[in-house]
Amino acid sequence: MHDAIDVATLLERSRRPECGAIAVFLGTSRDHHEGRKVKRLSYEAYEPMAAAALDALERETRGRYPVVSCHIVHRLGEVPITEVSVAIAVAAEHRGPAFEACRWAMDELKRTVPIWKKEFYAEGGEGWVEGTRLGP
Amino acid sequence: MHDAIDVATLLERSRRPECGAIAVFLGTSRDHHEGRKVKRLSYEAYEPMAAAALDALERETRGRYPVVSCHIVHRLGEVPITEVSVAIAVAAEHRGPAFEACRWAMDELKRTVPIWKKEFYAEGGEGWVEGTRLGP
Amino acid sequence: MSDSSTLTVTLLLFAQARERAGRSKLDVELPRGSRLSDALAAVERLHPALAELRPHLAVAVDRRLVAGDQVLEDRVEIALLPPVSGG
Amino acid sequence: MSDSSTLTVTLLLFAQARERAGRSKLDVELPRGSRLSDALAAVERLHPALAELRPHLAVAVDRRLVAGDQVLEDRVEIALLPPVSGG
Repeated sequence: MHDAIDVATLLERSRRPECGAIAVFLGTSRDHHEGRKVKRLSYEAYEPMAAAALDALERETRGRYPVVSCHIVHRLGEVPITEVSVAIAVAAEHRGPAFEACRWAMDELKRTVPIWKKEFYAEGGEGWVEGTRLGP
Repeated sequence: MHDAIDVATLLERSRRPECGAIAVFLGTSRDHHEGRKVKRLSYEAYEPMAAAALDALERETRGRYPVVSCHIVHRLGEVPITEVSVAIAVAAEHRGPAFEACRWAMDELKRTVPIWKKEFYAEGGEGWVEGTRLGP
Repeated sequence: MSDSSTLTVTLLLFAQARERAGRSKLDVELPRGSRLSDALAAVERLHPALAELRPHLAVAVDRRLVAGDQVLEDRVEIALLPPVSGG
Repeated sequence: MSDSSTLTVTLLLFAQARERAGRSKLDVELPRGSRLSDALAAVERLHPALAELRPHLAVAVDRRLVAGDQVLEDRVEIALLPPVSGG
């Protein structure tokens, strides 16, 4: 989870003869947040629990929507500005469910996976991004 | 428009320091349609008008949603099963507008761009996919 | 070249329209003052199989969709556009 | 190794919790029969800066989120999880 995300491979794995649609979300490191200039971003995780939560989220997405595949990858450690921190690819017969499932998975990821983002500000200082309390 | 779509370059062009989200849609050639097995797919266009319509759609998407970039590419001629016939990438500060704009652009493309899809069936025969009448 | 009493328009046919006519392009010479509907009637006389498709077609003149029955300029390009199905 | 009258649990601290404690991991020895709340109280005695964070933390035992105040087994792994912000 500490290397750059290989988006090309993620897309290759999502191409299926029975599918007409692949919806993809890429989260990228942004140079600002709530009015402050961000010079770098870093992610920390409870790695085994995060990996299990991502696997569970892939399965739950496939169970909840009429989609054929869902692949999710999250990068950890420093993610330079413009690089991809998270990638979700959902393949389906039709585009409606692909889009819906992809968006749902991303919202859910932010709510349920033990990963934390820290920002380092251009003017100095740093802060953990305000997040969501995990619920059992 | 007749070569394989270079998705990697499309994604590269969508990475921007001020953006935290890239929503991508890939349409892929599917091996069935309305219960019939499809062995090949081919696209035809009124090329100069289609190119202008895709440019206009990119601009309109940027005007209608708070997004930074919208890139759309459509492939013509034969598109083998599992290969990408259309790609849309939308970059934005936030994921909500990126998803919404990407989906809107795809729906709009199917309604407004003079491109036609023909299916060749495994059991023999061929047919133009039922489409939408263009409106002025 | 058309003389001063006629004009020539190019018709472009796509998808089903192209297949029904068995061609993708033709030039039609019409009396000056002719309208779009005259050009469409002329192409249907040459290719009667197009008539059935007519209610489903959109028409572009010089790459712009048109709704009314405009008077034609010399040398315009008229495209017959069946229902679209890109994506 | 803990003798038969005690048990040892491992606490894992992440993000703000890790920074406030100045460490990512510690072992705590507790009397047998101790509950989760006893382990949390023990780590807060060692690292008082954690107390303020407590209402915002979720807690996992052996990588499973827990809500109640369960009795602890020997050698479980307790993770203190601040509000998450992946993506």
